[in-house]
Amino acid sequence: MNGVLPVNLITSIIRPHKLDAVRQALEDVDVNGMTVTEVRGFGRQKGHTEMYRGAEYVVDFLPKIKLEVVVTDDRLQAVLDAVQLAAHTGKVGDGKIFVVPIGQVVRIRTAELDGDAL
Amino acid sequence: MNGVLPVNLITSIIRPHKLDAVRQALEDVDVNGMTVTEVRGFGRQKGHTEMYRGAEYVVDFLPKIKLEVVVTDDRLQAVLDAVQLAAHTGKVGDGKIFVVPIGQVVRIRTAELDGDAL
Amino acid sequence: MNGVLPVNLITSIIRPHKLDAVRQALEDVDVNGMTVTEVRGFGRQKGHTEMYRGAEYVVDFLPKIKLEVVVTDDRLQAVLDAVQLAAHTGKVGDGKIFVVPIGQVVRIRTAELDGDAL
Amino acid sequence: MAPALHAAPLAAINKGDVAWMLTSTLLVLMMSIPGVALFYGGLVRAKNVLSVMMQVLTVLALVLLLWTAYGYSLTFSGGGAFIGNFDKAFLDGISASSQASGLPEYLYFSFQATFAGISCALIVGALAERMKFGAVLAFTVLWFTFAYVPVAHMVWAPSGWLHTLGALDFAGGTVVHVNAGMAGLVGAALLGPRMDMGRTAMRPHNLPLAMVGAALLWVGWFGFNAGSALSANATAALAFVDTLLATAAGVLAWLGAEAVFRKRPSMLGGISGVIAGLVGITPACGNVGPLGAIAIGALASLACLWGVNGLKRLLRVDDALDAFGIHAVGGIAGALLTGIFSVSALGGNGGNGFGMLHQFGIQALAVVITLAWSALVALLAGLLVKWVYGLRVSDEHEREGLDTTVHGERAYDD
Amino acid sequence: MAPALHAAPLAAINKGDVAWMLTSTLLVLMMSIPGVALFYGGLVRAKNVLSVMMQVLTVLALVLLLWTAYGYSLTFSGGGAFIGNFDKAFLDGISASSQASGLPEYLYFSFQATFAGISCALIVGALAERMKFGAVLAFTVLWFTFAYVPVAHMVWAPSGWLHTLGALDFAGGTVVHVNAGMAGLVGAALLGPRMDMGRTAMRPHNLPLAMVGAALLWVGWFGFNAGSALSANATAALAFVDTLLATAAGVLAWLGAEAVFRKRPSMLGGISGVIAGLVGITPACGNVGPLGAIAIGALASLACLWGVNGLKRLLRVDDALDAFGIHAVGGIAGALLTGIFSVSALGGNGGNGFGMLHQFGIQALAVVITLAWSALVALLAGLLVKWVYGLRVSDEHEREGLDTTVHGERAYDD
Amino acid sequence: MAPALHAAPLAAINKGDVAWMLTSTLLVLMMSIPGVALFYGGLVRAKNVLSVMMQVLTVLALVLLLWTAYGYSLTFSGGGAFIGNFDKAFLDGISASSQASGLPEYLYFSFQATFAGISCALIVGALAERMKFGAVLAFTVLWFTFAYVPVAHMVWAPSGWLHTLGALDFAGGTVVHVNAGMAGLVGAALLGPRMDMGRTAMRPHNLPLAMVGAALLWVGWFGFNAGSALSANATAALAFVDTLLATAAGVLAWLGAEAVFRKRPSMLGGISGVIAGLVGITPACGNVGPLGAIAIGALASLACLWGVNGLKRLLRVDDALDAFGIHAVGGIAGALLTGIFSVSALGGNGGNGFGMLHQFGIQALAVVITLAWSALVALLAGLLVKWVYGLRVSDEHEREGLDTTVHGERAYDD
Ligand SMILES: Nc1ncnc2c1ncn2[C@@H]1O[C@H](COP(=O)(O)OP(=O)(O)O)[C@@H](O)[C@H]1O
Ligand SMILES: Nc1ncnc2c1ncn2[C@@H]1O[C@H](COP(=O)(O)OP(=O)(O)O)[C@@H](O)[C@H]1O
Ligand SMILES: Nc1ncnc2c1ncn2[C@@H]1O[C@H](COP(=O)(O)OP(=O)(O)O)[C@@H](O)[C@H]1O
Repeated sequence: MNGVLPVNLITSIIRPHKLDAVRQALEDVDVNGMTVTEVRGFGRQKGHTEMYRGAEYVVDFLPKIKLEVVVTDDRLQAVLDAVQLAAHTGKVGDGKIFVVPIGQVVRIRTAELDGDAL
Repeated sequence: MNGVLPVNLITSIIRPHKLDAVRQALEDVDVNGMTVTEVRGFGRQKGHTEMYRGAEYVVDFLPKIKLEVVVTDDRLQAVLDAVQLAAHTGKVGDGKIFVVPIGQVVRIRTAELDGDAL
Repeated sequence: MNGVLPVNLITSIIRPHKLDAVRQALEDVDVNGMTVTEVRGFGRQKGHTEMYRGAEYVVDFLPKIKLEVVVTDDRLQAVLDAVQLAAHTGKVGDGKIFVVPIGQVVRIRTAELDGDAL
Repeated sequence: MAPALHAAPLAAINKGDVAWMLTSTLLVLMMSIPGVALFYGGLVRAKNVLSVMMQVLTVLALVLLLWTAYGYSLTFSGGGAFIGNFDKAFLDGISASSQASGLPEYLYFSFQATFAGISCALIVGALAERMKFGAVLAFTVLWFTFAYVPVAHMVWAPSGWLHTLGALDFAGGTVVHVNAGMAGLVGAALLGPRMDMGRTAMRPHNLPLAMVGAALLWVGWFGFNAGSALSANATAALAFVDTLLATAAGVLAWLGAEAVFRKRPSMLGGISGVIAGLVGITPACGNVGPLGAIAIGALASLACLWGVNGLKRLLRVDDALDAFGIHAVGGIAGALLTGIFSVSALGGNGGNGFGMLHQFGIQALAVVITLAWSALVALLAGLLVKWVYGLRVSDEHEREGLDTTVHGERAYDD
Repeated sequence: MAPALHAAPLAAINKGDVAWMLTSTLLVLMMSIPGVALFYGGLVRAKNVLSVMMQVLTVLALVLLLWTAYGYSLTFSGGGAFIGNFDKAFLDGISASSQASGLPEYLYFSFQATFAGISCALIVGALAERMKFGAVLAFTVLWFTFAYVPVAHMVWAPSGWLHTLGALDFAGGTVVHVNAGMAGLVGAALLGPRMDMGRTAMRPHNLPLAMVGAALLWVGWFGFNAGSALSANATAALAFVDTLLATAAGVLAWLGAEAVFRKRPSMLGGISGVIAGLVGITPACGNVGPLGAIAIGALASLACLWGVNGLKRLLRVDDALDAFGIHAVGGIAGALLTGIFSVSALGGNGGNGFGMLHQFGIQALAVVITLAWSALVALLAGLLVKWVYGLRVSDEHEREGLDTTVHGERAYDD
Repeated sequence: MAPALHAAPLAAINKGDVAWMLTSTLLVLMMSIPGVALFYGGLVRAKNVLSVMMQVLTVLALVLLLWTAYGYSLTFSGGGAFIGNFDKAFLDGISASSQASGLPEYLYFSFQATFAGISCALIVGALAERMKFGAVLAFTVLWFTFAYVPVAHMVWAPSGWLHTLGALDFAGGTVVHVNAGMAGLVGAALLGPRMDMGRTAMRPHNLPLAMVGAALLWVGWFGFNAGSALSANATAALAFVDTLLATAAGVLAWLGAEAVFRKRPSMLGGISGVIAGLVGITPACGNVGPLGAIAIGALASLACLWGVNGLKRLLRVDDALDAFGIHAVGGIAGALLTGIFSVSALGGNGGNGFGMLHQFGIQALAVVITLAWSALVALLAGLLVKWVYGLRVSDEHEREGLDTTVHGERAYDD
């Protein structure tokens, strides 16, 4: 039972084509639950240009994937390392990871709380 | 005025077809504002198989709904209970609820702050 | 180096057609990174009615944009003001801004941390 | 549709007729796929689009083969009042040089085959989003055999009962639309409503797709209507102009009513008007003049507008895509109005001996017979399938959608 | 298009001609729906797709009925130089046995009706994404009555002024494309630009949809062009091959230019080349040879490429979907080039007496007259509608999109 | 397809034939665009849909012009066994009054042009999602010139080697489908597999689009098959009914096999069955009877089901959209089965002297020659293009998708 450990929400913004690799890396550190959202990112990385009937312009947002994983404190660093490694290409636009401490977790199916809910 | 009470962001990952029920339950506890995102969930629940020209495989992500509600501390438990009950089916894949304390809230229309902004 | 300053996640729910204005306002206060998600909002603002073969009903969710920006403490207020001003129309449905303190930030490309990662 | 005449098999065939009938046949095929498949596919929710398209395609393929096996023969061979015989089962005795109704018989056979196909495909709309795939097929096969074939024989075969009574149904308003619409209604009633009915909005997931379907139905319907002249002649031209104008009137009538009563004319309304106008003019298009066609198109459209609103609320059956509300109601309106506008004073070609009241009575009779026959067959067929195999998918499958659960695939992906 | 001859109403009609013209008529209908509806629908933003499809469908339906009421008669009945008479209003005096141009008159009427329909539907592209639905209808009705009908009469009626001058416009480059494109430009200028113009990208929301629209336009255009021979004869075959090859050349010219100047040939470019090639060959397709057709297709395509780029920047009008930039510019190019490539030395069938310079002058005159007439009518019609009813939806409606605000529905749902 | 006869240029042309062949030609065009474009476009991932549509459109346009320049002449002019001559290059000597095979030669030319176009367009499916745009064009041009043209000449020209041997290929099963499928396989092997092959699922991004494509292919295929009679006659009617029924059988066979082996019959399976049935009946449709057609459709469908499963796993080539697995396999099955079901005992029109074994041998020979010739040309062409220009886009472009990186636009937007 790790219901007493503090819990964290790890939000990673990554390149879409890295999703599979990151998921694999997370499974390797025994994290099997996660939630994924399609987002658009603005940042240093610049998009391609598109043309439509004479109008040419730079697409300034880029498709990214937001990956949210909730884990207890003891596994936080392992997850951070796993994501950072797996999502890395070294080129501008690789993305960020944010960690936010969580007050409470509930598993809807069982009403279990916190660490037990994961 | 409840501008002084601490504020929380309640994030629930639920089954898509439960959205209506959860919304109804929230209205019943007088929560009328919420923000909904279509997400994909990975977890214990396994997806269906799909076949395309001989290639058969398991779809490992599942469509889920992320529901974000911001409420003041005094109503936190009521909201948690409402969501947990309404989103419950008892089968694997019902989802999770996360609570994160919020530092500040602004209503854009009026520039009201915190509890008043909700 | 501002790697020591506390970091915040500012989440704004805004009207979709205000995205360009808000982006511009953020650039003006030197914030160049952000992540955008298409969401649906429920709140005081009511949607239009739609009709399909005799069935007429009110669309109760409305398309909104969720804008997430991570900034260090020193620029928090400037960003809040910028978003509030640029996203403002004065009519019901302008949206909200939530601020959540962040524990840790990592830039995937460089493994830089916190304020340096932005 | 002119009855199949086999009298003069050695007469020279006109190649202009053949050219037009080859074209007409493929146009009627196009009405089913992609026409109806698109129309229905666009109107359901995204999780069920493949399932309705599959049902349309598979029902069509099945009926084409059954038409070969016994449908054609039972409809067009032999001189019974209610049903034909098996002489031409499996196209027995027919060769490339055989003729029927002044055409190569293979062509006449193909043209009629596409009519049988679309009739059965139309029913799918009423049953959408909740029925087992196997049950759709079984139900359709039974209905085809015991309702479509005899009604088509009664109306179109020279010896058919309603034909000899003088019922007018140029291109199949009764045989196809009233017939299929009624079967849909009964099937939907047996199935019960979709699980979220009344609680969540069941919006069309892709109205542009449905619009394209309706547009291709309009285009293809010229094969259906003007093709029913079985010749590239003046009657085909009359049926053509009637089909063109009745549909235009159907669109405007529906949109006009919406503009008046709801302030906002809708795309779904516009394409419903397309179908309503087309269904309405189908029985009449070889008999009424262009102005009569405009009147029929508009009136049938208003009748269908009521069919999918007031009448639907009365019937309390979840006829999901309004197979009854549009095809049966429009078909009935068209059949009755054919009796009226065929009179020469109103621009029809009814001729001197034409009695409006008398004809109206015959038309009404044909409609009632068809409704009753089709309903009875659908009821028995539905009950049988329910008993032997079951009609509905599980709640869980219905909730997740039939595409992934029944067919193992999703319509859309990134 | 050969003029309507009513001389020999009792001559035998060839069924091969009827077969081809029935087919051609439905092909031209298919150009409007789903052709233009898809093409335009795919090019607008997702919030306005239903609105343009609705406009195309409703304008078409309306014009078909107006064509019946007075359009056909004013165009093809009577011997005036500028306009016909009302003798055939509401199809008066026409029956299934009437003939026109060697066809059943109902068929000839229907064929011409679809031309009127598509001409008006094309205008919608220029006005897209901001105009009131009622204003679109009113504007179109006025333009149809006072511009389309007289110009069609002048060019196609045997007694029409431009016809007697000898202007060549086989299938309607001037009557349809130059005419409609000009009306679109004037309408768009009166309306003003879309609110986000220049600030946000107005990308096509669904290019595959637009591609399908363009493809169906190409297919349907054989009805338009080869159908304008009004017979299944050698001229139809000539128009057919010209339409096939000019379009291929139009595609390659546009893509080639994009490849050279922008490095990336685009789908929007490819389908623009399709339309440009088709528009360009329209007036010429019964007169020039296949190699001339290739030249015309390529040149018209390059002209249109300039039309939607350089010229568009010059004009500073938000012709949203380039009705002018493609249809008018391509139509002008085609009309002028017809004067050149009809000469027999270049493979045309101009004959011995054919004077290239002389013909070029006549072609230019027909273009100028059409441009001026259409612009004037569109200006007056637009101002009238603006004054009486207003042209634009509110900013809020425009921002939210016309689909939900004007038609009460959304195109796509889950 | 009947060979091109130029014997009686002054004979009267039947307008019914012309009407049907005009229609058939545009139907075959419709098979390429939008047919194949939609079918292929729906099956790729959303990031590459425009690229395949562009490839189909551009290849088609290019081949239409090359057909004009030399293709038609090398195929149908001159009496060589392996290749024709340049006498009709650039349509030299042909005018509107020229005749070929009882048709205006321009029409005959156009009909054949659309066959060349679709053959080359089919290859695109094997190469999808990873090939440079310029490389696709270059590869196709070389293959068209050195494989399509000679094989078409050998099979269809009266003097062609396989034609004189007596190979039966009514509408082009060998010339079009075996030929193109083989080229696709070789091209795909040279290209190598798509980068994510085997790791991520490459799901169709829009199956309804693919379904519409398949439906329009079915409709258009009547032009291909029944049009290959080159006349609106009894043979056309035979080819028509065969095409109708073989396809229905193809659908049911595929779905039946899926229902038995996988429990879930799929939309992709259904439309694969459509294409398989159509490909299978193509060489046979003028020779076998309707029951033979049903057998061929079902057998070809099962062969293709194996082609895209078992055989595909054996071959280990990423033939992305199964150009080989369906077109070549179905074409081979059809060619061989034609030899069997043409026998009169099985309802074919083989006549008395027809020897089943003998014919089977000839059919097999024609298939082997075509496979070998096409493979050789594709290999040399692919290597040449690879060496001179390169075949594949960069990994980064492939990952991001060809639409934005090669064509500078995205298919879908809000
Ligand atoms: N300050 C920020 N707040 C929120 N999201 C950000 C911020 N900066 C970057 N992002 C997200 O991270 C993605 C990558 O950032 P970018 O600056 O392009 O490259 P890198 O992460 O390599 O420095 C962006 O597309 C955006 O989605
Ligand atoms: N550790 C986690 N972090 C973030 N989201 C999670 C996590 N675990 C589960 N989820 C989300 O909750 C959903 C349901 O979880 P699952 O394990 O399938 O069932 P249950 O919640 O019944 O245990 C998942 O699809 C995923 O979206
Ligand atoms: N309590 C809440 N929790 C989360 N999101 C909310 C909440 N209240 C409102 N929102 C979001 O803000 C949007 C605007 O809110 P609304 O009440 O309509 O207007 P206003 O912000 O002007 O008061 C909503 O559509 C919803 O997305």
